[in-house]
Amino acid sequence: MIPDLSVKIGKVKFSNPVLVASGTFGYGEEYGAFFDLNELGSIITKSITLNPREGHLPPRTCETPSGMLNAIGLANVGVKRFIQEKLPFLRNLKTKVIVNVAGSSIDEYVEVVKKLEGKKGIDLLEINISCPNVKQGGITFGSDPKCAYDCIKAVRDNSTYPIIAKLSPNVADIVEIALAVEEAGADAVSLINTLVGMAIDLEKRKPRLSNITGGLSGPAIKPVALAMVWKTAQKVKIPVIGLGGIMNTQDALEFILAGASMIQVGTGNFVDPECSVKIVEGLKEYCQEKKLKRILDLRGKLKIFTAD
Amino acid sequence: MIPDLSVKIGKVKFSNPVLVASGTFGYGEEYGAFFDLNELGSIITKSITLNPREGHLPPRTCETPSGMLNAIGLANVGVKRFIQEKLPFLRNLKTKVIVNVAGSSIDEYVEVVKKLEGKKGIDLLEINISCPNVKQGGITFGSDPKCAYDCIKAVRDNSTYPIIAKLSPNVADIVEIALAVEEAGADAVSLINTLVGMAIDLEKRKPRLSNITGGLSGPAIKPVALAMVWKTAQKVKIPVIGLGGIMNTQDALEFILAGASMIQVGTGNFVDPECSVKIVEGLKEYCQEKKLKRILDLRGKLKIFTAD
Amino acid sequence: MNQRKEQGLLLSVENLGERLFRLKIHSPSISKKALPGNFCHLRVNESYSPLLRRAFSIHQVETEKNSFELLFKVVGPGTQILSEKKTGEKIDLLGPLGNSFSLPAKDENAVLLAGGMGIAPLFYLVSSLLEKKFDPQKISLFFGVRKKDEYLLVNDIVSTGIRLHLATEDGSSGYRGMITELFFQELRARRLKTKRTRFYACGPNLMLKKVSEISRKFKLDCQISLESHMPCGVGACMGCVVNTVKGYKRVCKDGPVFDAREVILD
Amino acid sequence: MNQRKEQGLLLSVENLGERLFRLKIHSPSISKKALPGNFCHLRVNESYSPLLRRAFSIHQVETEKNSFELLFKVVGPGTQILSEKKTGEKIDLLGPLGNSFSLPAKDENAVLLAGGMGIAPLFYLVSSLLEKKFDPQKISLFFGVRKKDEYLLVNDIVSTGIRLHLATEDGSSGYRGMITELFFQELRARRLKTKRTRFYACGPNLMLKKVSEISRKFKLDCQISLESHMPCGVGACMGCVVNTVKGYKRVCKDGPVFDAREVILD
Ligand SMILES: Cc1cc2nc3c(=O)[nH]c(=O)nc-3n(C[C@H](O)[C@H](O)[C@H](O)COP(=O)(O)OP(=O)(O)OC[C@H]3O[C@@H](n4cnc5c(N)ncnc54)[C@H](O)[C@@H]3O)c2cc1C
Ligand SMILES: Cc1cc2nc3c(=O)[nH]c(=O)nc-3n(C[C@H](O)[C@H](O)[C@H](O)COP(=O)(O)OP(=O)(O)OC[C@H]3O[C@@H](n4cnc5c(N)ncnc54)[C@H](O)[C@@H]3O)c2cc1C
Ligand SMILES: Cc1cc2nc3c(=O)[nH]c(=O)nc-3n(C[C@H](O)[C@H](O)[C@H](O)COP(=O)(O)O)c2cc1C
Ligand SMILES: Cc1cc2nc3c(=O)[nH]c(=O)nc-3n(C[C@H](O)[C@H](O)[C@H](O)COP(=O)(O)O)c2cc1C
Ligand code: FES
Ligand code: FES
Repeated sequence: MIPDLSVKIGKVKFSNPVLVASGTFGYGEEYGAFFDLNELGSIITKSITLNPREGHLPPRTCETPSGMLNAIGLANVGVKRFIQEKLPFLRNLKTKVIVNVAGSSIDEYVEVVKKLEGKKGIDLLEINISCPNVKQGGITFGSDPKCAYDCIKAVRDNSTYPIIAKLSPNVADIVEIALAVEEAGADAVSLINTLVGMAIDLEKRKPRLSNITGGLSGPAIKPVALAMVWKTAQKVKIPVIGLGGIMNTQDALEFILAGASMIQVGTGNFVDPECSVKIVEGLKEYCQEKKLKRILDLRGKLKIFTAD
Repeated sequence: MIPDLSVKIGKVKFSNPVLVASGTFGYGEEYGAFFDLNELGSIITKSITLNPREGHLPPRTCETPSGMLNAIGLANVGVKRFIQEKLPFLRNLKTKVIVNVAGSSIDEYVEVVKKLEGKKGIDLLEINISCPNVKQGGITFGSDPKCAYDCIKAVRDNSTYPIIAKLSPNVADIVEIALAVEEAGADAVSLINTLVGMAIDLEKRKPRLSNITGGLSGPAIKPVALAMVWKTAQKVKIPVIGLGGIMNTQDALEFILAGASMIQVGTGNFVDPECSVKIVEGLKEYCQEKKLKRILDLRGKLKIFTAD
Repeated sequence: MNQRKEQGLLLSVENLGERLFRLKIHSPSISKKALPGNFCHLRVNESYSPLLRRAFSIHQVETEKNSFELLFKVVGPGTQILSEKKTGEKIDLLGPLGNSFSLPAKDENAVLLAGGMGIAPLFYLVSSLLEKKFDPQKISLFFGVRKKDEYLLVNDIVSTGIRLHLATEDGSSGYRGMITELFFQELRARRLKTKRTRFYACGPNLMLKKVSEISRKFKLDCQISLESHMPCGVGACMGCVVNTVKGYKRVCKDGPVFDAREVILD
Repeated sequence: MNQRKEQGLLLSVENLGERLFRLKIHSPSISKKALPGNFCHLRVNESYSPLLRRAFSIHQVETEKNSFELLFKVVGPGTQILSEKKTGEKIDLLGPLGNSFSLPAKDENAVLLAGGMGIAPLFYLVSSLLEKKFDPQKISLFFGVRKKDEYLLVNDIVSTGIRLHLATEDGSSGYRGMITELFFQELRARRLKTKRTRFYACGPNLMLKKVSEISRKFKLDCQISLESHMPCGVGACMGCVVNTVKGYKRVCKDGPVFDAREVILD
């Protein structure tokens, strides 16, 4: 029996729930050398902004215990060159393509989204309202329910693609934000983006990142991500996409148990380029071993009230 | 030359800036078998509540990548037995004693604080407005500037001890809370308490903690703590006490560079019972090696604008 | 007890069977003070994975040689790393920690129940008793494992001359079934004296729960050694508690040895 | 280039001096495809400390034996763990990655500048040239270290017959001072041809910054191999960029070899 790994968001059907997280997989090309990209549920692009961005000064990353910090600064080719130079490659894949969109004003989000509208090869949009590395930008949208609502509503009104709102963990109550974007018409939420963090070079008495602070990702943040996914999945009706420190099939299954319909692999790609496909394979094997017809049968099946 | 490690909070002078974090050092007795407690800047007690608390059902802790989760549930003997049974031991120490106070309403904080007032052997209070494991309680005070203000103000009005407000990292903007408690009369802020997190036992399909979620501590959260200390220290005038993943002298020095006047060792005590005293020693050696007269000369000396 | 930290020196690492290892460690302070039931809390390496210490019962002590032994099973990353240690390496130890078994008087009997790795502290109890010239015929050990290749130290046990009852879950050797079933049968058939007899048990939680029930039912004077996740190991964090009729107790400090009739396991 | 992942087999671990190690690794795919300047990205263990891969230049290749070598210095936890590996262990490798040095034509000269561990990729460049029957007398190597016991492979280098210029910062052997100073003197004194000569450099950032300035000044056709923190190593994360006259470039994918006149180091 081949288990059913498929998942739907809006009207889009994915062959499996394994995605690769924005900013960790470029525009897809690089990892094509390691495995057949069509085996993934979907590829999510680096965040695309209206204009090309050079990004922050190096050093942009450093390692921390079981994690890493990044302050890339949304370096990307801009929406125009994305459509011209990157989309053709993605269009030729059989896997779904999710374009991640970022901006520093609602207008900018809307402009990017309008430019992406109707372009062949795009299946969904992921709206990054949570990047901790853009100063006047994303962070505000992500930490205030009203702003989050406005941003997603504006995007919703200007796009026919299904929309995933990507949420920031740097908030007191992520559920509040999730409910706001659901209300605004998001078809799914993805969480979490990185936690704001910092590292210091004692020898030089300087921050390790030129941007001083950056975003923390990797196994270190998995407990935080799991808690947020669990809380959110109990409150929203739309699918929850879980990410944060997923490195293997076990981690992915834990997120699904906590209520995630899909999962994303971010930092895990760096540690093992084949991490995401191995998880696709691993989920299949798990379903077979546990005689699950569909992976979604496991979703939210965390036992809370039993004695042992 | 013996470097000056002393630090003052309010009128209290500490012989050095190394404290042990609430909840990780019991009421001091246990670690006395490992070293002379008088070598510490101060001991901070487990959070004391009005009534004794049994705490949460086990399992109460689990390990995560470079960190751990705990949901002890503020198990403590209550303020009355604390004064009767625990304070006599602490009173006989030469080191300063900070009593950490928790409650689930402002009234409860005030009642505890009143009971502690004028008791010999207490030098300061640390007000825990941030425990993520108490449901209707702490978390609210810690994540709303108005509540944080009210709570600290009420404590301030009912106590003559210097007050440290212990802040929660589970907020969108910790600086806002720090400013509110400074305004309310806190003599210092300590940050961070634990991040809300969760772990799942895939085999059993159950949360690893009976309380489902718990607080994440240890090296995994150090980048988050450093960022918050750095941001807060730039905005408040009162001393900032930094903690979160401090395991050795290097870590402690990084917090001081980021702006902390003092540091606390929490999870580090578990990994090495001598962690805190080793840091006292390490700070001394560092000052000697770098020819620093006073450890506080290093505070906030992070170089931000230099080219290399 | 003046607890201390010590750098132990690894004298030997033996693989005793599938995933089963025995370490001999040079540690004057632990070997001098350790009593049966005590444990040590050790750091398997200097990295943060794993971060916390791991607890192991004192399994054997050679006071003259300033050394003691641990017996353990590889169940996760910590024990895996420990099993890969080499003779001559240092090990960061806290111990001896916790309380210890209260010993039988000379004219009493001792009945021990070990499930799997539960043999670790009970073996030390046996050898301590024998060293104190306790009559081996007054000691009975019930030892249960899942299948016969999981038996450990049987030769050593037999050569002590104590009474031995073996059980395997799959029946591949000795009684077929849980060791607690065999024990229960013996009790019911009154083949075991319960008066002036001290009972001791160590093993998986499920087994100890059974032992605890039986002890209440038959009013046995029974001590059980518990396990728990132990962040600090010294009584400071309240992380390792077990429920008892007297409220939550710290396994690391109030235990690991508890009166079987008092703990409430689930 | 079809990048691939491979489990390499460690054939030998040699300690070449204080904190200096050489690994020989069996890896058909890397040894078949690696060009001078390429690097591999490897995972030092399966744990999360350290979490990320570490990059090392290909230092030598024995195609017939399907093996290649790395040369490295222990500077932190990753290289520490690597140095403790034992023959027969597996190593999780990505590679060969990055671009490679563009080689001189037969009638050109090659001048190489190595600072410390910068010798690693340049040694492979030398042996590749010699294998292609490049005249050793047309190759000059400027090799600088801090003090003479940091010299590496000098015998191997001398036996190739190439021209060798040595410098130590403390003057304990060869020229006293930075290798770039010696190089600059030779250039200024016109003892080095700059026409029809290809220059190559690898070493610490400060040295490469100097080389870059000199290259601009003397209009040298100079390639330098850079280092950077590399989360992905394959061009996907934009984490490893270096500033150039053409904007930020990825060291892992657009490099690690760059035109010295184009990079802007600070
Ligand atoms: C007082 C005491 C004495 C012990 N004596 C022995 C002994 O003599 N021999 C022996 O083999 N084991 C003993 N244990 C159990 C031993 O501590 C665990 O097997 C070990 O900590 C597992 O570590 P790990 O990293 O290999 O596995 P982990 O990755 O931590 O976990 C593997 C499994 O073991 C469980 N586990 C983790 N820590 C503990 C713990 N402290 N107690 C119980 N289960 C745990 C986990 O929940 C998990 O299911 C003792 C435990 C205690 C508390
Ligand atoms: C393309 C490339 C080729 C390299 N080739 C070699 C080689 O042939 N031989 C060799 O000895 N080293 C080489 N390096 C450097 C090597 O990658 C680092 O020494 C190694 O990653 C340090 O890891 P660590 O865990 O031991 O130290 P860490 O704890 O990571 O760091 C120790 C110090 O090294 C620095 N560092 C960490 N990672 C890097 C990195 N990727 N590049 C530069 N500095 C770093 C840190 O900032 C810190 O100061 C190369 C690096 C790159 C990018
Ligand atoms: C190097 C790097 C770059 C990232 N860039 C983006 C980005 O452009 N847009 C975005 O929404 N998230 C970005 N992220 C966040 C990841 O998509 C993901 O939310 C986060 O890393 C947590 O997942 P992980 O722990 O699996 O990495 C980036 C993360 C990393 C490590
Ligand atoms: C087991 C445990 C119990 C704790 N109990 C308390 C508590 O009672 N009151 C409190 O303010 N903080 C408590 N904390 C939080 C710590 O004081 C500290 O803020 C946190 O662990 C971060 O520091 P660390 O990473 O050094 O452990 C507890 C932490 C742990 C690990
Ligand atoms: S492990 Fe901390 S109290 Fe027992
Ligand atoms: S390391 Fe990721 S782009 Fe170079």
